[in-house]
Amino acid sequence: MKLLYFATLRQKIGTAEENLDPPGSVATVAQLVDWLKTRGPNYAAALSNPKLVRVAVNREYVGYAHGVAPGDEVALFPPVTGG
Amino acid sequence: MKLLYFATLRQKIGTAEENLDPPGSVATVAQLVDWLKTRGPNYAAALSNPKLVRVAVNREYVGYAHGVAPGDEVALFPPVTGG
Amino acid sequence: MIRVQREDFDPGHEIAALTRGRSDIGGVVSFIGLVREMAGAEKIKAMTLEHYPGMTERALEAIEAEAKQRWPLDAVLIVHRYGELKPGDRIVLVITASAHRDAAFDACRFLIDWLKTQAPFWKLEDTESGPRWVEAKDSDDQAAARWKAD
Amino acid sequence: MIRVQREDFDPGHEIAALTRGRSDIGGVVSFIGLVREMAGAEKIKAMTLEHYPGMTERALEAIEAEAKQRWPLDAVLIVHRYGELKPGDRIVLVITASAHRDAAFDACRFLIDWLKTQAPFWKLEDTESGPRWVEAKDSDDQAAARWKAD
Repeated sequence: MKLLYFATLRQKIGTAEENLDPPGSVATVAQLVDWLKTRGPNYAAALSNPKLVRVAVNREYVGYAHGVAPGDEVALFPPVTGG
Repeated sequence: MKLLYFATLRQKIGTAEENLDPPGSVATVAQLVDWLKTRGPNYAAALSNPKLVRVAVNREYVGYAHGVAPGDEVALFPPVTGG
Repeated sequence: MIRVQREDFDPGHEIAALTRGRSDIGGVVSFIGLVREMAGAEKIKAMTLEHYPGMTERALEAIEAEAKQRWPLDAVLIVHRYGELKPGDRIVLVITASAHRDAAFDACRFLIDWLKTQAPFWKLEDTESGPRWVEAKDSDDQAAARWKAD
Repeated sequence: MIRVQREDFDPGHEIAALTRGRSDIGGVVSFIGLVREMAGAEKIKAMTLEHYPGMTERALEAIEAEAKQRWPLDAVLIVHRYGELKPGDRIVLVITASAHRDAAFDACRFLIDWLKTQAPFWKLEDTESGPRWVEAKDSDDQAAARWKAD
């Protein structure tokens, strides 16, 4: 699974992109985020407030209940501030 | 008094501008319009429908109750269609 | 700022001139009105815009002043043409600039709505079946009226 | 049409390109967003716009499609920049063209409101007291939400 982080999340986690193999029990966005938080204090800090974490799976916005699969591109980022 | 006519009113009356001396009894826009209508069938036709006659005195929109005086510039025209 | 002119205008040039050297403007909204070829079911060949020189400028200035009083605007420009125009030609340009986009949008819309019902211009269309004065639209009166309820 | 680019754009050129040779367009509305020098009480020296290449284009195309479905539009253009910008620089351009000005105004405002809450861009301000990520504004969420009630 390809993980992408943007803006504050990228800075807090310390990388823009990584390839990870979450355990088979990770089937939804919510489970993925919970699993990521166990990977270190940087992840835990970046992902602590779900209000400040938006998720896109394969470049489409999704909610926390959305499924994730090994081949997916999953992006985590704060609320957007363009325009 | 300087009278100006625009658009359909100018075409119906047959002139764009004229200097007139209304009788002393003409003190308001309403009285002026009534007096103009007596000047000929072209005036009567142009001014017959008050909904289609807008008035400006000295380049400011006014209502029919507004006063008119000998030195005024009085313009009569249909509802505007710019923009 | 307002201008009433026979010549065409360059929207990009006007927008650039209004914002040049400014770093306090967050949003610029512009409206450009163009001559449409179809007037209802009829094709028009040309359009002549008559106006009331002297009063037109006063009316546009009054509308501009009203907008500046209602919204926090950094800059306003109204340019309105008169004379003969062809389908596709530019008629009117309204630009509003503000620190906040809602103010710029509201003011630009207010200006064009008011201009349509207040500025002394009259359109004579040269259609295939002859010349015809454009009639004022109820929808324009309604559009202008919505700003009075505020 | 949408474009995501590092380079500046020329609003006048884009408006002209969108309307050239067309005589069915009655009104063109454009919005230009600029970098403001003051971010609250702090002066900014520069701003860096980060985005999500690939998803940004998709999000803008989806927003454009939504606008075209809601309003009778003859043409739409969205241009959004990324990378480093200075105060006074152009960030975003939205142009809508329609036979009717109300449609052009509503669609333009909808596009910029949605873009602010949906397009994956993030602003990093370089202020006098150091770099700072811009936080999403409740007012932008509310502006976007007003289009949902329709």
